[in-house]
Amino acid sequence: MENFFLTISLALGFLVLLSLYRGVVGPTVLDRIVSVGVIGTKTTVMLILMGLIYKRVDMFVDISIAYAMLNFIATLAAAKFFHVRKSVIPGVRFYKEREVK
Amino acid sequence: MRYITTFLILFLNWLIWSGMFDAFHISLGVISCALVTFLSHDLFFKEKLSYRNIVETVRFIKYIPWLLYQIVLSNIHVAYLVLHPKMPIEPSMVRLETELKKDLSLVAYANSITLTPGTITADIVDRKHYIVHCISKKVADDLLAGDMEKRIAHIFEEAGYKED
Amino acid sequence: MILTILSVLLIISGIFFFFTATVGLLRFPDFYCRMQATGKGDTLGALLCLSGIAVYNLSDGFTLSSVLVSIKIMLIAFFIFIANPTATHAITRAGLNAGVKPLMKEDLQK
Amino acid sequence: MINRFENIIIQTISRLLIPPIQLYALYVIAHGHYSPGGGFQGGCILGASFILMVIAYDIKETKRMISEKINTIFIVLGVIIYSGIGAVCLILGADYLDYGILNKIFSVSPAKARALGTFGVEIGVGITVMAVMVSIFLNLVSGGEHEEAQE
Repeated sequence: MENFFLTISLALGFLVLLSLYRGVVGPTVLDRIVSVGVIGTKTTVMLILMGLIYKRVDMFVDISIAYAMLNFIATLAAAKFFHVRKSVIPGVRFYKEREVK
Repeated sequence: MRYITTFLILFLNWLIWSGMFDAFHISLGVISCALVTFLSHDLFFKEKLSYRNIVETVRFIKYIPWLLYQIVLSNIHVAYLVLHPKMPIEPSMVRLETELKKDLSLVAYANSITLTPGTITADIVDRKHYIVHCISKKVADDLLAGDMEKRIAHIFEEAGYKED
Repeated sequence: MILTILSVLLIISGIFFFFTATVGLLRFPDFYCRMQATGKGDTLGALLCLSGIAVYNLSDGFTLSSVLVSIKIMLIAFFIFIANPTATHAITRAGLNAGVKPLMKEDLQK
Repeated sequence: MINRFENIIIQTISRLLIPPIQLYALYVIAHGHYSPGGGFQGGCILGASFILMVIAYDIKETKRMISEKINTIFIVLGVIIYSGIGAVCLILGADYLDYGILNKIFSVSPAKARALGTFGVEIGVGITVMAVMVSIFLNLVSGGEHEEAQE
């Protein structure tokens, strides 16, 4: 069963590398924030898998909770920063110009 | 009353997290929960408590399985769109009116929209209109039919949905 | 034995949804469509993976400590279930207010 | 400027999530010697919960929970707890921060006294880290003028 968890962790690491592509290349800043959030969610799962491999789940669960909480706060903070700094066209007016449906 | 309920919920959380039931750690838990209750008693429950809250909680728990089923459906839909070689997406922005009034029901509706088939809540204007990004035509039609809004209104007993 | 098989099934389906989310993040042409892929796929993938791990943790026997650890893992899953849509909404709203234009149906058909 | 981010979804979810985060921070401080963590990490998480409060609401709402005066007192209080425990050890005739000697006061075995002393020091560190983090963040956000800032 350890081999199975090791394989799953490696697959998750591969997915993290793929998401990193969007973080490096991504055309806008917001794409990079999305990429960071996605990597954070995958890391939360990966930490618990590591705990299963090392047979110390009770320890790694605590680290994982802290990681999830800080990931949430970091995403909100980054979104707020670029919301304030880059607001050129407020969303409502922009929506009324297009008037879709 | 709010203090006591907040304290009990937090203390249950502490017992689950701590996992040690000797006197020293229990007393630490009581002190910590009292501190957090003192700091943020008005954050957990904004309005006065009543028996309604129990009803709402029970109904919300009943609502979760349906929501999980919808989430699985939506993920299969998105997976089909992603893995299809031509990517048959038709994105559009839709304005959606709502009649919900309470904070919690607005939030529950918005998060349910974000989680279910191919739609994301982009903004709320004046607590009356949602601006929703839809990924394909079929999904937008499903959303405008308004099945989910009725369920949410039934959970939180909004005005106009008193039947049943 | 049944618990082990169940947990393996749950974890593998979770990995599948993680995979579709990542491919969507790479393939979709537009910022809002990328949010569609990640906001749903990541939430369901994390939910399935974490519940699979919680089930596997119970397979050694129902002692107090293992049950508590499983409940903790389900609490993480619940936290992600609440927090992830909110983060998605915050980023989408920031994009809308920063003036990122969404691709419409007409733009795609050109 | 900050109020423009106000949004009912983010506010309500933050309202529901802040008390568990605070409780978890206190748990990390209290269980520093059984599980990973300790004073510094717990203090960081506790500070992060106040930062989430500033992000979702505004500075005024946050200062209702923890005002500037109390925050400054906390910065000093943590250092006083830390150095006070060390000084008590010094007075009782051992080295600085040698907690084993504390069994003269509490009438427990030296090992237990050592654990208690570590716990006291961790509380001090946590309080100071939390207060300094909140103070630095508020100063950065408002350009150092949050005593007067109304919004």
